[in-house]
Order: sequence, then structure tokens, then C-alpha cells
Amino acid sequence: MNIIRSAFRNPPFLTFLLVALVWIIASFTLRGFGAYGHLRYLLELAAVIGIVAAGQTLVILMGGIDLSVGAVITVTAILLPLISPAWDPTGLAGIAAALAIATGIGLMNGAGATYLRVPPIIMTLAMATFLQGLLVIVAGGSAVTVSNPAVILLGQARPLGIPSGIILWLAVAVVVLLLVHRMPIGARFLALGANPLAARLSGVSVTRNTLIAHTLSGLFAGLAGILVLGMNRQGYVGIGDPYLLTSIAAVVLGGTSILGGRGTYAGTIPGAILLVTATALITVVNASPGWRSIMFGTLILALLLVSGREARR
Amino acid sequence: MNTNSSSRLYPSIQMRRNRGLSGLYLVVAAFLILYAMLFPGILSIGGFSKFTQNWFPLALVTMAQALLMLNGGITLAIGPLVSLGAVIAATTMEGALGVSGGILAVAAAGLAVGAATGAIVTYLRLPAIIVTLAGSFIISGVALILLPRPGGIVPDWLSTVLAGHTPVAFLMLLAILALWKLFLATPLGLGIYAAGDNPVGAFRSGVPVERVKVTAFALSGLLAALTGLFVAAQTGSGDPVIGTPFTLNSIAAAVLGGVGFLGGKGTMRGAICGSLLLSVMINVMFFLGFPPVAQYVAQGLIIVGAVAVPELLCAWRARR
Amino acid sequence: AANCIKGDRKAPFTIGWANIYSVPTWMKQTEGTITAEVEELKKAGLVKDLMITDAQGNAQTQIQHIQSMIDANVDAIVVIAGSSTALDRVISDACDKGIAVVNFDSLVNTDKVTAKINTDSNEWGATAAKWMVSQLGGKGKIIVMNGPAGISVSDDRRKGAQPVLDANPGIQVITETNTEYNVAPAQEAMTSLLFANPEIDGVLSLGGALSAGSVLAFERQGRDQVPTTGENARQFLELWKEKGLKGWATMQPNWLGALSVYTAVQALQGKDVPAFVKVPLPVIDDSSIGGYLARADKFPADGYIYSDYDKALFDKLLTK
Amino acid sequence: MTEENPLLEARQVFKGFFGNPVLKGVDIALLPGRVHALLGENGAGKSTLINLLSGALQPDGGSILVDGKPVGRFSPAEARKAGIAVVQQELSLTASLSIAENIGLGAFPRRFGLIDYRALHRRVQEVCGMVGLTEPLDMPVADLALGRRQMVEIAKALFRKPRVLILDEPTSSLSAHEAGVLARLIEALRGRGMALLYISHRLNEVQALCSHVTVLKDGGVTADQSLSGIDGEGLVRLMVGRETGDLFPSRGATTPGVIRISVEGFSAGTVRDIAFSARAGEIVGIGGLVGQGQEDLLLGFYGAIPSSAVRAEVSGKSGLPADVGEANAAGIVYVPADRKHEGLVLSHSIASNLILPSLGRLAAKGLRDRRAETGLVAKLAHRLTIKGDTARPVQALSGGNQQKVALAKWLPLDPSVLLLNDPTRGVDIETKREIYLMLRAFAAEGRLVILASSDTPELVHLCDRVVVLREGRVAAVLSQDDISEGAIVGAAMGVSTTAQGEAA
Ligand SMILES: Nc1ncnc2c1ncn2[C@@H]1O[C@H](COP(=O)(O)OP(=O)(O)OP(=O)(O)O)[C@@H](O)[C@H]1O
Ligand SMILES: Nc1ncnc2c1ncn2[C@@H]1O[C@H](COP(=O)(O)OP(=O)(O)OP(=O)(O)O)[C@@H](O)[C@H]1O
Ligand SMILES: O[C@@H]1[C@H](O)[C@H](O)CO[C@H]1O
Ligand SMILES: [Mg+2]
Ligand SMILES: [Mg+2]
Repeated sequence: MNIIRSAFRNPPFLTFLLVALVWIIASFTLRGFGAYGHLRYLLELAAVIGIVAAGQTLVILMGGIDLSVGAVITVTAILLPLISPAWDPTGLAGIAAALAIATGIGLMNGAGATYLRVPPIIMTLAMATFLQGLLVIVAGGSAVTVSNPAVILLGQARPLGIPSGIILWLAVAVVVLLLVHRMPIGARFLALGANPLAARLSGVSVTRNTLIAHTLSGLFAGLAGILVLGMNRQGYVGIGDPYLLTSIAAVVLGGTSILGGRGTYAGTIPGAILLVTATALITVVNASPGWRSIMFGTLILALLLVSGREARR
Repeated sequence: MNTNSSSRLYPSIQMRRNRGLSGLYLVVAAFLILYAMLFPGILSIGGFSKFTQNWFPLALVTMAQALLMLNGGITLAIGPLVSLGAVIAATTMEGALGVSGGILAVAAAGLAVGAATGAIVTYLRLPAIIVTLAGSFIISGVALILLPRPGGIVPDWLSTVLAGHTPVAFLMLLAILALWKLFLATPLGLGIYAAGDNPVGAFRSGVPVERVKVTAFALSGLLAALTGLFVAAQTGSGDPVIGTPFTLNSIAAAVLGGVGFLGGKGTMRGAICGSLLLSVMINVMFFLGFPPVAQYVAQGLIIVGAVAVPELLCAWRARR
Repeated sequence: AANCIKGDRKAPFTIGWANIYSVPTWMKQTEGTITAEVEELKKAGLVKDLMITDAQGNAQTQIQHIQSMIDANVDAIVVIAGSSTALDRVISDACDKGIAVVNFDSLVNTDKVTAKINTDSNEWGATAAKWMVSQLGGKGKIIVMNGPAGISVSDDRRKGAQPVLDANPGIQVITETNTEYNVAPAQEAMTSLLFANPEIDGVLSLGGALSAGSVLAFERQGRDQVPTTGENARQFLELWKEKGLKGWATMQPNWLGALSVYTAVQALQGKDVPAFVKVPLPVIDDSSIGGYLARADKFPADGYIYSDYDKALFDKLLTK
Repeated sequence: MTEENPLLEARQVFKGFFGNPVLKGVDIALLPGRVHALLGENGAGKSTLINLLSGALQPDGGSILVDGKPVGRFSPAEARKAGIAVVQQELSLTASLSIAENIGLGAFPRRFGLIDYRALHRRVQEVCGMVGLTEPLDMPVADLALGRRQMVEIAKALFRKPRVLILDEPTSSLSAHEAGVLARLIEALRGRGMALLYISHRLNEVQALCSHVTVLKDGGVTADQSLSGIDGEGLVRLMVGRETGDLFPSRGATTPGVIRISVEGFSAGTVRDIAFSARAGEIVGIGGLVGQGQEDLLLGFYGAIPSSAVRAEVSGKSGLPADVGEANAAGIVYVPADRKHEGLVLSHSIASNLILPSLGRLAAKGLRDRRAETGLVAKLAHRLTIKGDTARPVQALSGGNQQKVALAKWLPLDPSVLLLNDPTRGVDIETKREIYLMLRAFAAEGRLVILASSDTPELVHLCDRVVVLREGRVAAVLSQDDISEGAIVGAAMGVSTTAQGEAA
């Protein structure tokens, strides 16, 4: 009884329940929705959001926010084909290089936030603008269709019938959940997010942890960029844009406080699935764009009413 | 024997709030001077009018955003609200409602949408960022239904009055700032700060925290919708997606102006300065002949620099 | 003489290119034709300087850029409008100041320009729809893919298709999508629709890379391809050939940019140019696709394979 | 005093949190012209009771009466209307607003709907005069030290011209001087017929100020009686329910060990160019008026604020710790005075707070060792008698118990230097005794304890040496026999001439 009650007070669990409920109802009422292939496809889409939102979760838990994730995805997706060296038949070198760039961008975000004392929101916003400039230089001139075999494998392969994107997400989820719940650094992020001053006086290094959180956010955004590239076989400017607000939305829908200090990636996971589900539901409705937009907004609000209830302050 | 008891309290409190903004003021002043050197025409009435007209909408949405951030909230629905305001203006003014009816309709829509959003956030205790994200889709949808593609019309004389070759927009900005000052001098207005900074304490002090919050959202909605009205007048018509970029820009300007995310921290004048910097930067870079790449890079550098340089100087001074 | 141009304007001219957004590949390619043309004109001693701005998708910023171009007294402004209505006033201001204004691709409503240069978006939609009707023999279920909602280009193309669809009640529109003109969102939307609709007989896709997204979605879900319309996006043309698709496409030539600069300079030199230059829409079908694909290597993989152009073509278009 | 009717009364009130009863049928009656003491150990329910009396919380049972009439749902607004004001511990201030605006908040004088700043100025000046607040009224509260904020909080309560004034540990962050001002003020207010409720863990204050006492224990009232004829011992007995020994442990023979901290020309924040050294096994007190650099001295040693020294040796290494991490690594720990903002992560659980500094040490192969953590938390909770479920958020603890958590979390680090900033603020007498014992034991184990305190008796009875700061410099160093309240206060005020000079 007590376990059940505390489960219902648990935002991640509630959000999972909500996903299940929406899926069951939609499967019974909408043709094609409940098909195995469709649900699998939804998860594949959610994987991208889920992976970006992994970094976003960490940064938000720590009391910051990362407005550069969309730009990092785009940069990774566009640069990867350009920098994949021809001598490497596996394509892993290209992936490593692209991830290094994404991670480096994250590190720079963190450095700006700590050494330059620029609030993360401003730092990452400015970074997104820089990256736009970078794209103006590199984009458009040369091929951005990907031929990197590892990337294509990531985007297309289905070992045991499971899309590799979902497998990647699972791996990311395990790592992030471990980090948040089983590693000291997770507790430090949370403490910093809830009370940076007290955390600092308790020996938690603000500099180090800010650097780590932003670097990880860059890395995960880079991973998501590679996955998106593989799924579309093509990178173009703007490919990452939709993931900025959705990554934040997934985090908050999962019950994590936007102000930091409270929450878990376990909530972000169903949060990401909820978002793609809502999009898919609205896509199949035949209505004018205006009405579709209204329905989408209302749906998000309704879902929030259920999953966000315990997220009150 | 309060040292300042001779001077008057209100102005000295206002002066105090300026502290810490001097770095930003300097940066903005430098840009304005540079701009005037590159384009002396700015010093003419016409040039000044046009420049301030282009800045005005951003200034207004920044106020709309800062108002909520000071109260510990945030909105992602600014852009769509601007679009909605523009669309309502462009579809009603030439119709039965007329200009005054149209203005009322825009104002009423802004207030109502803002208040409704505020009520949802406050009474259902949901995170503002997602409620307003959902709201942004709903509001965009309404704008698209009212006007599925750019069109509609705003009477020419209104366009000329608000956005002609006279600095009416600038005067309106001054008037709105004066109104804000006035509002801040009411218990409800100061309550925005108090409730944003320390809601529990404010509640225990007798501030009607929930009413303050809903009011903040309503006023923010009003400002955003009126921005749409101005944009419609400035452009002579309505466009259902014209406001979209304002959402992020309003946040950028407010944060650049020193308004914090957690509520209670920052000032409106700082936010306005932030918006002025973002706006004048565009013109300065044009006159310096920066190519687009440099525009992006410089924009990023200026944003970081405007925050980092005063911070670092401050830290450096403290160290010695 | 041509519209707008007044005052003492002698070669070499300064030209402002007020771009709404410089990064999508279509825009980048278009800008490429503009800079190439300017290089030619510079060699001929006709152009001194090209000032490029990038409004980052923000129509309000574009207004500010055009205002700055007026302030800098450029000789000509070439512009793709970020909103079909928002720029009306600033553009007619430019025209009043005697600046040559040439507007292409996304057009403004005002006629106070030197020239507008474009294909006919209505015709675009109508021709595509007619082809679809004939492919399906006047009977079948189709999905319509549109560009973003609230944008006139996408709205015009859709409107152009409507009379054709009305005239053929056997054609049933199951549902429509509105996405950016990009592969990924189009593919995502189409995938959801494929699950929901076991029977789809045709995809009426109205521009950009939407068709490529659709074809990929069909392929990924193992569904048989259906007749699909589209544009000269390289990816779509290649998929069409590779999958043996029943396809049809047309083209919004990127050299509209070069033509616009050419037109502005012609007008500044005192030549008469038509107020509206209607550029014919080519038809790309199984018989002509080979010609396009043969040149594919010269274009970016996510770019558009546009037809060749030269001065003779421009002169011909301008004399009509 | 004739039989008067209570202005404010609680009858048989019950209150619990999440099923844990805190108040089980409590009565209290506040009479005009009387200063009523409310005593009880940490967590006894004093703050909870005043929250009921002031409408901040609703009782689960029983009733609140104003002027003998029961009130229905009581809200802070209604309580204010009834003339009830509460002095919270800096809980209700808005950091970004000025002193004047904070004092007026919720009760602004108005003119045409606007705040009448002129009237506000006048009336705020009045109350500030009463509490001795001399700071410029336009100063943001953010710039004030804790003790000054407390004075603002008191001024704010007075601003509303209350009939009933409730003070929850008002002196815990006040200097002796400020406390004196407050004591005179309370006396004056009582004389005007106000009903006062006074909560404090400083029994000498209670004895000096109050005429009646209510004692809470185990959710009930164990005493409700006049204070006349009761001495300190008696008060303690009422609270604790048994005989107690001395508050301060005997000093015992100390044999100071190696030098742990030794600096020359040390500057940090407002501390300027001082020399200081201390050895293992010592308890060194840092005294002085509030805000003379005591905190900056500790923070400087802790690497938490930029500091410099001509020569420095800390824990056997030359140089000052560059940051908190380095200080911790060198065995230096710090317990801040403002536990709510600096000491604790209030919204997190007791357990998380307790293990925060030891996270790294407890981890094995990079992963947290849950079992070790649980064990450690249980051990610490037991050692400091922090009762109840350690999964509760720290903010649900009473103030005194919060303080124990702030101290306890450092013990696993086995620190060699403890920098303590007012560690017994708001702590009940029994806990104080425990903490004192602990500090003595620390010293006996060869640790260095540096204790900044606004509680002068604490400095007198506990410390081996007291360094008195004045305007960021050392005003006096008193050792063993020279330490007395008079000497400390004298040096702090700059009137003493004894033992001036170098800190040995
Ligand atoms: N909101 C709350 N949620 C849960 N428990 C609470 C809450 N408020 C108080 N408590 C518990 O109620 C008990 C009484 O707390 P209270 O703050 O009233 O004690 P106190 O007598 O004021 O103690 P102190 O002397 O330390 O200030 C404590 O055990 C505390 O943990
Ligand atoms: N959300 C909350 N959860 C738990 N307790 C809370 C909460 N909000 C407020 N409290 C109250 O906070 C109290 C602790 O701080 P409070 O400001 O009341 O002073 P206090 O207990 O007297 O502490 P101090 O000794 O520092 O004055 C708890 O007793 C409880 O009543
Ligand atoms: O009209 C053009 C083209 O159709 C292209 O597909 C995308 O950009 C639009 O502006
Ligand atoms: Mg208490
Ligand atoms: Mg207390």
C-alpha cells in the first residue's frame, strides 16, 4: 500500500504510466497507431530527444540550461560527413572527431559559465550564435550526405529487430541514470542546483562540476546529432533546431524542476516519449494547420496536468 | 540618524538599483556613439525615429519577458502573442470595430491570454516554461485561423502616426516606462519583486502572491499583444508568424540586461538596455560592413562580452 | 525609366542584398548566383560594392537591415521577403528615396518596387495537381505536403492546387502536412501518416525537399512508392531515378538571385525593366530528368539542380 | 496587574506533519502587558505553535481565539488585521528590495493607490529608530549582515503597530549590543500594553525579560506558570525535566600540539594584515562586535574567499588553501553561521546533506556505496541525536536540529581544523551542552577548533584563547586567565588596553 502510494507520488513513474495510458487508448482508437512497427518508430524518434535531453537534464539539475544543444546537433550532423577521413573504412574515426568537436563545444560553454562568469543561459545562447556563423561558412558548399558506414549503421541497423538508435539510447540512459543516482557527481549536481553556495562551502567544486555537466551536454548533443544524421542520411542547417525546446520540454515533463536541484533522468525518458507521441497523434489528424497547432498545445497541457502534478513547488 | 534621511527615499532607492548596471550602460553607450559616428543621420529626427521604431518592438517584448522573470516566471509564448496581436489588429481595424475597437480587442486578447496562462501556472502549480510552451502552440494556432497567411490591413494614418517619420514610438516607450515606474510604486508592483524573490516570505508579509503572479502574466500578455499591434502598424498589415523570433530574443535581451532566472533579481531599465544593445548592434555591424559570418560571430562575442567584461572587471577590482 | 529610381545614380553602383536567412542550402545557392553575378558586373565596372545582410529568419530584423541600407543610401536593394506583408512600408520608403528595389522568390505585397521577379506559385500548385489527377486517372486518395503554415509561398502553391482538386471530386485529400521545406520533418510526418493510412495513391508535395522525405518514408516502411510531385532538389531527383518513381517536378531557379542583381543594374543604367518578370516554370519529367541528373555533381547533395543561365536568357526575360 | 483578558489564545491545538504529531493539545494565552516566554528543546514545536498563532499554518484540531473569540480559518492576512505580528528569522525579507520597502511590504502607506514613499520614509525612520537600525534606508537588504536583517525583521513587525508581537529566537543572530537594544525595546513595548511572546534558547535573556513561561515537551505543555522565583537551574529543569549539570565542560589540562595555522600579513575580505597562529588541541575563540571580520577570517582560512598573506603555513604546508576543495583535503572544515543559506541544502534530505562532503570518500570504484552511506548517516544521526526519518527534507527539521546536521556532516572527514561560525545559534541548551562537549573532545583529540561566536559566555568558558577583532584587525588576544566578558566586550568596543598586540 505504502509502496503504491509512494509510486504515485513519483513523477517518473507517473509519466511512464501516462505514456502507457496514451499508447493504449490511441492503439484502440487510431488505426495503425498500435502496430509494433509504429510504436518502435516512435521510440526511435524519442531516442534522439532522449539523448539530447540526457545532457539537458544534467545541466538543468545543476541549475543551468543549455540553449546550444540544437546548434550542436546541427554542427555535428553537418561536420561529420565533411571530416570523416577517407582512409578509415569503419567510419569510427569520423564519429570520434565529430564527438570531440561537440564535446569541445560543451567544454567551452562550461568554461564561459565558470571562468567568464557568464550565466549558462547567455553563454549557451551566444554559443548557438557562434555556431550559426560557423555553419554559414561550411554549409551549402559541399556534400553533407553521409557515407560514413558507422553512422549509417547507427541510423538504419536493427539488431534483433531493435533499431540501433534505441539501443544507443538505452546505453545513454544506463550511463546517465548511473551518473545521477549511483555516482557522487550526480549528488553534487543536485546539491549545486538546489543551493550553490551551501554546496560550494561543503566542498563541491562549482567550476569542475559546471565544466563536466556542460561537457557532457555537448557530448550527448553530439551523439544525438550523429544519430539524426544516420536516420536521415543527410545533415542540413536547421536539423537540430527542433530539439532545443523539445529537450527542455522532455526534462520538465518528466518532473525535473527547471530551477535545478530536483529531478531525475528517469522522468526525462517517458517525457521524451510523450512528446513524440503527441506529435504523431496530431500529425494524423486531418485539420487546418491552425487547429492542429491548437490541438498539440492543448494535448501538451493536458499531459502536463497529469505528469506535472507532483512537480509542484 | 539614518545618513540619507535628508534626501528623499524614492529617488535614492531608484539610484541604488542602477548600481551594477554601469558596465552594461557603458557598453551600450559605446555602441550608440559608434553608431552615431558611422551614421550621423541618426541624430536627425527622421533617423532617430526610424531607429527607435525598429528597436521599439524588441524593447516592449523584453519588458513583457522581464516582468515575468522578475516574478520568478518565464514565458515561451511571447512570439505567438505578438503574432496574435498583429493579426487581430490587421483583421479588425478596417472592419466593424474600427481603430479604437481594434486596439481594445488587441489589449483585451493580450490581457485575457496572459491572465489565463497565469492562472493555470499559479493555481494548478505547473511549471511556467512548459505551460507557456503549450500556450505558444495554442496561440499560434489561433493566429493562423484568424489569418492563415500574411494579409489584413491597418489604416494608413495609424501607421503614419505610430511609425512615420516622428519619434512617436520612442515617446511611447518613455510613456510605458513611466507607467512601469508608476506600477512599481504600487504595492502590487513591488509585490512582483517580493513574490519573485521570496514567495513564502512575501506571503507571510501579506503580499497576495497568487494575485501578483496572475497580474504579472496578464500585464506581460498585454505588452506582448500591444507589440503585435505596433508591428502591424509599422508594417501596415498582419502576419500570423511575424512574432516567432521574439521569444528567444526577449529572453536574451532580458538576461543580457541582468534579469535573473530565479526571480526578484534585476531591473527593467537593465532589460531595456539589453534590448537596445541587441538592436543597435545590428545597425552598427551593418555600417561596419560585416559579412554575415562576422555578424554571427560578433553577435556572439558581444553578448558574452557584455556580461563577462563587467563581471571580470568587478572580480578583478575586488581582488586588489 | 524604371520604377523608383531617382537622383544621381551612376555606375559603379552599391548593391544591398537583404537576405532573410543565409543558411538553408537553397538560399546559400541563390546567394552564390548573386555573388557570381556581382563579380561579373564588377569586372564590367558597373558594381562597386555588395552589402550582404542576414536577418536570421527575423522579418523584423530584415526591416531594420533595409532601413540601414536606405540610411547608407545604397543604389539598389535586392530582397527575398521574410514576410509578404511586413516589408511593405520599409520597401516603399526605399522606393520613395529613389533606390532601385528588386524583389524575388518571396514577394512583398506592395507594388512600389522597381521589379518583382518570380515564378508563379499558383501555377506551381495547379500544374502539380493536374499531373497528379492525370496520373491517378481522376480517382484516388492523396496526401498533400505543404511548406510552413502562414507563409505566402506555401499558401499560394496550395491555393493554386485547390481549383484542380475541386474539379476532380474523385481525388480525395486524406490529410495534409505543414513542415519546413526539409527532409527530416517531412519524413517524420509521412511515416506517421503511413501507419495511419493503409491506402495512399499519391503524394502531392509542394516544394523544397518535402518529396525526398516522403519517398524515404515509403521506402523505410517498405511501402510501394506512389506518384509524387516535387521540386528540383537533387536528393529527390536521385531517389526518383533510383526507385523508378512516377514523378514530376518543377523548379524555382536559384538564378533568380543573379537575375535580380542584373535587373537592378539594368534599371539603374536607365533601361526600362518590366514591373513583373514572370519566370516560366519548367517541367521535369521522365523525359527531362536525365539532363538534370547529368549535372548533379556540380551541386551540393542537399542542394537544388538549377538550369543553366546566361545574359541572353536574362535579356530575353527582361524584354517580355 | 489585574486579571486581564488574553489578546491571543490557543486552546487544545493539535498539529502534525505527515502523520507525525508535533503538538498534542497545547494551550497558551497571551496577555497584554506581559512578556511570555515559550521554551522547549529543539523540535519541541515552538515554531509550529507560533505558525498556528499567526495563521501561517492551520491547526488539525483545537482553536485559536482572538480577544476571546474563536477565529475560523486563520490566515496571515487576518492575523495581521487582528494586530498580530511575528518576527521570523529573516524568512520574510526580499533581498533585492530596500530596507524601507521591506519594512513596509504588505502594509504600505498609500496615496492615490501608489506607495506613499514620503510617509513610508517617516514611519520607517520611526521604527528603525526604535530598533537602532542606522543603515541607509535605501540599502538593499541583500547587502546586510544576518544580524542586521534580523533587526529589519523586527522593525518590520513593529511597523504594523501590533497588539501582539511574537519573536522567534530574535537574538540568535544579534550582537550583544543589538540584543541590549532589543531588550530595552521589549520592555518599552510591554509597558505600552502589548502582549509579547518570546522564544529563545538563551535562558538568561528569558529570565531578564519574561514574567511568564510556557514549556513545551513531547507535544504537550509541561509548565505554564509565572517566572518569578525561578532561577536558571529551575528553567532548565522545567525544560529538560531533570537535573542537569554544568553547561560548559571543564577545561582540563591542554597540551597544545603542533602549529596548524600560522599566518602573517593575512588579508581576506574585510580582514586586513593580521598575524595569527593556532596549535592542535586548542580552542581559539574569535570575538568582537558583529561584522568586524570574524567571518572573513574563517572564510579566508577556508579558501572560500580570495585571501593573501605575507607568510602562511596551514596544516604543515606553506601557503593558503586556494579553494574549498584544497582546504577540505588539508583537513579544514567550516560550519557557517547562516545554516539555511550557506550550511544546508534545505530542500534535500537529511541523509543527502550528511553525506555531501563524504561522497567521494565513500564511493568505491566510482560508484556510490549505498550501504556505507546508510551506515554513516545512521551513525551520525545517532551521534548527534537527530531523530526521525533521515529521508525527510532538512527544511522539515527544527532550527536546532538543522544546526546539528550542518555540523555533523563534517565529522566523517576526521577534520584536523574546525572553523566554526556561531555553531550554537538557535540551539537548545541540551544540544549546546552536547556541542560544547564535542568541541572539547575535538580539542582533546588534537584537533584545532576556531570558534567565532557572538555568544560571549561561550568564548569565556570554552576557549583557551580569544582573539578579538575590530575593524578587520586584531584588537586583543586574551589567553586563559585574561578571558572575561568584560575584557572581550571592552576590546571589542576599543576601550580596553590590556593585552593589546600580536597574536602569539
Ligand atoms: N513542515 C513540516 N514538515 C514536516 N515536519 C515538520 C514541519 N514543520 C515542523 N516539523 C517538525 O515538527 C517538529 C517541531 O518543529 P518546530 O520547528 O516547531 O520546533 P521548534 O520548537 O521551533 O524547534 P527549534 O527550537 O529548533 O526552533 C520538528 O520535529 C520538525 O521536524
Ligand atoms: N516545506 C517545508 N517543509 C518542512 N518544513 C518547513 C517547510 N516550510 C517551512 N517549514 C518550517 O521551517 C521550520 C524551520 O525554520 P523556521 O524558519 O520555522 O524557524 P525555526 O524552526 O525556529 O528555526 P530557527 O531556529 O533557525 O529560527 C520548520 O520548523 C517548519 O515549520
Ligand atoms: O520558394 C523557395 C523554394 O521553393 C525552396 O524549395 C525553398 O525556399 C523557398 O523560398
Ligand atoms: Mg523553531
Ligand atoms: Mg528555532
